[in-house]
Amino acid sequence: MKRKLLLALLMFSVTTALCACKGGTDKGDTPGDISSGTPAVGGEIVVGITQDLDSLDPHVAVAAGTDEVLFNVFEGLVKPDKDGNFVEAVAESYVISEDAMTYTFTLRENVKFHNGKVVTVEDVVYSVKRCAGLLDVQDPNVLVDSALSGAISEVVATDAHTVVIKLKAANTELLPFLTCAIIPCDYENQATAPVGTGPFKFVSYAPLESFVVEKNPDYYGTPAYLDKVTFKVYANSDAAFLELMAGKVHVFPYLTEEQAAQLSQKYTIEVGTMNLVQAMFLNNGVAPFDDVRVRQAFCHAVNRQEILDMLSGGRGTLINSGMTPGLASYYNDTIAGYEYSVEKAKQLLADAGYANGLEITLTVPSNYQYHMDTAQVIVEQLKKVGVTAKIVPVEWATWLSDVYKGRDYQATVVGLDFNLAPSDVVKRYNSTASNNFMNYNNAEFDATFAKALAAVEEQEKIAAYKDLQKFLYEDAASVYIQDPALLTAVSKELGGYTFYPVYVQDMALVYYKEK
Amino acid sequence: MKFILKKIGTLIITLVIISFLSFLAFSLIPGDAAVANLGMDADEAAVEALREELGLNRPVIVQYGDWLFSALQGDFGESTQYHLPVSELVAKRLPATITLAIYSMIIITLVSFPLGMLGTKKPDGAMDTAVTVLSQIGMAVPQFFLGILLTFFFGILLNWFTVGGYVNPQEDLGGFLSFLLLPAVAVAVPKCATMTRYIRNAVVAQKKMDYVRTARGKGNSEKRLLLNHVLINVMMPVVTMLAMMAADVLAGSIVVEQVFNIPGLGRLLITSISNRDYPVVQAIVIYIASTVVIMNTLADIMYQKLDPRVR
Amino acid sequence: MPLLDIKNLKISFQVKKDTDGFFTTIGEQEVVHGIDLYVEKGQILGLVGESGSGKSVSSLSILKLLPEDAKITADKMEFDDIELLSQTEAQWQALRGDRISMVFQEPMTSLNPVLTIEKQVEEGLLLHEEEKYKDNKELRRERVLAVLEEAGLSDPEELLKKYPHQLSGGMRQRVMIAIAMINRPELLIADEPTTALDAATQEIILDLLKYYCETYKTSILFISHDLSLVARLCDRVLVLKNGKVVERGTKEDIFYRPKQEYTKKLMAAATGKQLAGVSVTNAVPLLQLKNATIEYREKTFFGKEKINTAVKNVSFELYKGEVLGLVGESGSGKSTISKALTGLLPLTKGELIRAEGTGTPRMVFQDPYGSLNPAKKIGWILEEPLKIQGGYTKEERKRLVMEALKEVELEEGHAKRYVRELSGGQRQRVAIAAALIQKPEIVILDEPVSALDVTVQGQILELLYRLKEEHGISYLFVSHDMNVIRRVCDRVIVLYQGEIVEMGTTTDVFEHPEHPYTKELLRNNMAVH
Amino acid sequence: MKKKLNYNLIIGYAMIALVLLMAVVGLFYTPYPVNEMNVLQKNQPPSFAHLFGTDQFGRDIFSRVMEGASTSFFIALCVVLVGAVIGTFTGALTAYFGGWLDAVLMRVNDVLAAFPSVLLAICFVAVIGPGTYNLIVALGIVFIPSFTRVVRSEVLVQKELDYVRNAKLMGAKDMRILVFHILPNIKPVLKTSLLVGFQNAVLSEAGMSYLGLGVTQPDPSLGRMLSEAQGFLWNAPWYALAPGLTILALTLGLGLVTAEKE
Repeated sequence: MKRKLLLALLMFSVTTALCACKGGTDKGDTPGDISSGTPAVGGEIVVGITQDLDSLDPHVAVAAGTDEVLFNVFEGLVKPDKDGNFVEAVAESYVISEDAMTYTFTLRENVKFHNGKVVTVEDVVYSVKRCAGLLDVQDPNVLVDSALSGAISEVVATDAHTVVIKLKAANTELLPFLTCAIIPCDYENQATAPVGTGPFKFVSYAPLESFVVEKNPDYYGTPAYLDKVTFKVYANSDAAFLELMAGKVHVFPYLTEEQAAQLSQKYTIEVGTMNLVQAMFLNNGVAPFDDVRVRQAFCHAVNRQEILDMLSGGRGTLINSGMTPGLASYYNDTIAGYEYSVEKAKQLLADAGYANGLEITLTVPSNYQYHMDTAQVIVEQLKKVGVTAKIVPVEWATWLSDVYKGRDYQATVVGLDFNLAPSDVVKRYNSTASNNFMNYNNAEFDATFAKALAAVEEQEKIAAYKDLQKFLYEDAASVYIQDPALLTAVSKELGGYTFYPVYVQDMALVYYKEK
Repeated sequence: MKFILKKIGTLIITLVIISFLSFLAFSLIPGDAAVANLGMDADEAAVEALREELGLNRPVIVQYGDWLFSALQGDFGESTQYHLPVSELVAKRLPATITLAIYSMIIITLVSFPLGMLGTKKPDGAMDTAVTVLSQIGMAVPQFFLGILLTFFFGILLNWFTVGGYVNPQEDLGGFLSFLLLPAVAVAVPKCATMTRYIRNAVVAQKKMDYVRTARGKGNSEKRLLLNHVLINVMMPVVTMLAMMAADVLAGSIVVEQVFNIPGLGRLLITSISNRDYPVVQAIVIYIASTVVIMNTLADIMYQKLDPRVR
Repeated sequence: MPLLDIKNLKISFQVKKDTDGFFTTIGEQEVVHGIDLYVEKGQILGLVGESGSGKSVSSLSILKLLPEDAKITADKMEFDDIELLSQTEAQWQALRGDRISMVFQEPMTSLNPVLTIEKQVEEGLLLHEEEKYKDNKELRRERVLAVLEEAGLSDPEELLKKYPHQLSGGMRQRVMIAIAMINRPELLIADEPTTALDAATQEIILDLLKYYCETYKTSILFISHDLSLVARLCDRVLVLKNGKVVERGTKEDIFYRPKQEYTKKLMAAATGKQLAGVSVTNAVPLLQLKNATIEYREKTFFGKEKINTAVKNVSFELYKGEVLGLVGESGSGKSTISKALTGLLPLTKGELIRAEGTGTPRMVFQDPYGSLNPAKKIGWILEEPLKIQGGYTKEERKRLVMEALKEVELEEGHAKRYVRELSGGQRQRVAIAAALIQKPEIVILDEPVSALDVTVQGQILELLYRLKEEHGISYLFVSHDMNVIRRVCDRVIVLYQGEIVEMGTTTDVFEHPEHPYTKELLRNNMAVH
Repeated sequence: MKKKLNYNLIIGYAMIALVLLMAVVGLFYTPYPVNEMNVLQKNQPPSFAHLFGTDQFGRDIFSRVMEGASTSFFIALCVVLVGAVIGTFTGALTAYFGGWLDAVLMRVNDVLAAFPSVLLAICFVAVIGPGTYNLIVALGIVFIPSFTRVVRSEVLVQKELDYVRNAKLMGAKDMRILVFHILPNIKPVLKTSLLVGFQNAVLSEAGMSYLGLGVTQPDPSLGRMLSEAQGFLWNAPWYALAPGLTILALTLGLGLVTAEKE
């Protein structure tokens, strides 16, 4: 899987996306399992998506919305399961060496691509190298995963079933990145007729209309129940909502609170979380946010619960630092968070010399309606502590160049997604990280992060990551808000819909209930 | 014949100018497709490589020359967003938009003629006033608001059609056509109103002409007068106006496609603008521009053919 | 028993007036106040009057061709014993074009521009004798060709497929007459049928009407503002003024023994009192045009040049204090010459010499409405030349404006009015005042009275004469109207197709015309005498 | 003499006045702060407290419509002014002086004028990006051709009239003739064009904002409000009605007045 900032929906959409669950749901222990009916084999369904696929080539695709769909067609050496573990997929087993310098994968026998060709070690080497940018002739469209390209020194096939990946430095967290799709090495039409190894195979794609897949009968694992799944592209959740009302869509994952309320007659509303760190990110490098007291004041001034109440009917998981509960054991649940307090905020501002108020600019990507809405709520809340915030809506490309790359901003509201590796969540806070757009700078943090990365011992790693979260909280690196709720409508005829801690729609588990 | 050749000559020059200007405009925009394409953490070298591949580093005029050369062969480049040939993307969108446009034109023609003539028997009479007020409302209502109202009444209150339930014409032609009816109404109403008003005014004006008095003096009945004398005179400017209206109808469908969630050219245009998918935007702009210019030329030629006075 | 007998005809219209935007005031205005008239079989009745006299409205009422808001009442309105006013619409339709027909003033607009001549001529047959003609194309065509030929159109076959705009004005009017006559109506109403035509064509149309009257005993109601035409054609004449009959009688009665003041005035205006007479000798010319040729160049799309010679090798002089007439039909080059004299148009060849101390000539145009800025008040319009000239204080300018108004017999209050609030005669007075305010030596009068009613014409001509006498101005008087020219000009130049064909003192030209074109012009215009 | 009320004109002016009143008052006073949110008052139907109800954030729709109306007025006014001033300028000059510049400008102008305004504006915004001021620039440019065309054709007619010839004879300079003699005479035509242009500008602004290419959040705009409201059509139809009817009242009022003035 690749990293990307959540590129969720098209410009009119009401919510952003990315999913995760793990404790984020209302249903407790078995969050994804709606089941209760007996699975029937066969049938066709329509799944609504609000972001069109940006490419059918899994190594070229950037958008989270694309991975969400292609998950059904492609698999890596390993793939994530619903609990956030990495289970063997194309690989039958793997071994990580003691020094964490080599990963050895043994391939599963007779795994077939959708075009009938058996998966060979050449395919695996080609695929991993392509993702890591190690091919001699590299297609410039391929998004090279820096986590792989930075870590891998060599990918070799030692025999017909074994692939060895050698690293430049010790790294125990590479597995989440080896979910990158295994594709045939000699196949050239990946962008138009993708071929993978997943439980569904590609049928057709009409840009801005639909992406259709059908059951892969030769799948090595548990075969899918459904015969055919149509991912239908909607301009926005409003458009999809109208068709949901008409009963034309079976599964749709990005409902607004109001929409969900109206659909409850016809659909089961599944609640997950987006596995996303939504925050008002502050530029620690410029005034007034170079003063920790101002940052803390803002943390006190923002009423996070009200944001939840306003935008998602109270649903969503509040977060107190830069990590979400989806990361399980690495998540530091002992941090209490800044309480909502107008007085404290005012006091802190006064201490910092802003007793008479303060004016700031919030640069927000206008295509993310959910973040725009959040920003609007925040602006109103800040008024109460004497802060006048002005929203400057910018286009996504401008946001990327000015805010993310140029770091020319005061504050912004977005959601950041990440791979299931804990390092992926926090490494941007490293003072030297190229994507440290908050300009966060804490030497102690840097040292602890280095320690966490190098740690081979799990407990040591966990402790280090928990400390890192604490630094972010204490320094009030940003105003962390929530991991937003993900409301999904699932037809009452269906069972097996499952939330993943990553952004996927796994259709292999979905079935029609036996009548 | 010479006239037609001259018109076609001007048409080609105009198209070249339009395409160059739009090409130039899009090349001036900061923030290019390479950055948008590779996402937030892509490294500089990769962006540079992609830029190189997309040919974004060459002088505009060279890029334009290249583009024009391929465009003439029907190749409008590749969408930076979908990595598909632009012509293919556009071709897929065309049926919905064209059907919508034709539908609207039919509605405009069918409704505006009778409605326009309805009140002219007694100008400023009750019927005339009713038609005038109706057409004023029609001209004033924004197409998207009308679309929303239609959605609300027919889709939600009466449940006569599935809101947002666009059907692919290949799957179900009947469903496709019946779904497009309401959007077509939304596109057509303002133009219909303009047309009705135009026809009404033209008929009233023509009826005051001397030749009408002559025709009446010959013993023509009011009906014959209207059909044999007035209408043919009103027809000529109206037909040309209808041809020119095609452009407005296209513009209207861009907005209405958004309202009714129709995967047509308009939605592709709006989406591509937000994705900074310039090859697509470029192609659509030029496509629409060509349609507009061609329709206008056609209108000119038609007028030339129809009206004996300028023949 | 007259064919048409009308007693006490009254016609009124609804008038809408936008008083203050939110209210529309609707009132009724009577324009015809009880007219009696009758037409005997085979007789031609002339209806004479100036604009607003109600002559056209009355004639249109006979066929009920007035707008819907017109209210027509009459004690009696009988056509061949049919009471017209009680007819149903269908009965009217049966009468129109079959038993009563009409010919209108402007043949271009009165013909349907987009239908062929054949379609328009044959329509009368289809409307009134449908059974006979509907399925018989040959018969229909035969009739159409015959009626066109009878109307004096030499090559009727050729005409059938043509459209009105492809014909000349005279041909169109003949087609109109053919349309009117195709069903041999008993009554033909001709509403100013020759006004839009040039002198030569007028004559032919009159002859044609006479021919129909004599051949088919068609009664004709002939409406005109031009007494000379009526005199030549009609048996009996009705003089109308402001919707009332002023005088009625035979042609001889009206022309030789007019009883009413108004009729006499009309006659006087038509014949004209001599205003010229200052003989100019040995004076230095104020203005000299030597061998002037003027060409218009048009560039076509492909860069070819089209040259149009409007004036060819013209020379003349204008002396101090004289009135020089410039006569010719439209297209003869009159306007081109007057534009050239003012410097608005350059000479292609030749020269224009002005005597020392002579300024640019000023102009008075035919249509005072177009020549005076409609968006400005009279005071502003008169003041403007002084402002441009400069050198006056505001008070001086105001004083000069007031003087100028007085000079042209207008009141000071007129300075605060807009052009549209004045009558035609008053407008032309303002135009004259504007031309004279800078005290020019030369004034070019371009058809200054053509747009005015005859009685007003006389007043303006007298004003011009007085001003000339008082200020010693020279006029170049451009006109197509020989009557007017004769009244006011000392010398006359006759232009034909851009060339001078005759030049001399007024007496010489009028008494002893040499060029055939001049003779033709005189014959058509002077018929009354 | 009977007096008849001109209902069209009265109703037209009344509608414009109503919206104008809302817009002007909205500049100084709104019943609630425009952006004030209230969790407890989300999606309320119209009531005495909230005349037009509330939106998904519990904001008072009436207040937002007032503010949106002033935005619409402001933008439309600017757009029409930009179009009219530049259009009159180029139209009058090219028509009066003619020559090759006239030929070239008119060619360009004809092409531009043939395009529906929303379409052209979309193209411009695609290049310069959305936002209130960009929208004014884009629509302003788009509105130039129509004014140029009207003014040009009118000046072409006027300059052939005798009063202009008369002025030339008096020795008036070209610019004086253009400004003091001709321009006052195209005022009536210009007035109607301004009214028609204003109506078009209101419609275009609303359309662009609806498409998300116009006024950007969080500034309230009637068009944007409608696009937001569309998602609540099922449970809060009044949300769409309020801004929609406000636009309609304004455009219809303008249309009625224009029709009467023509």
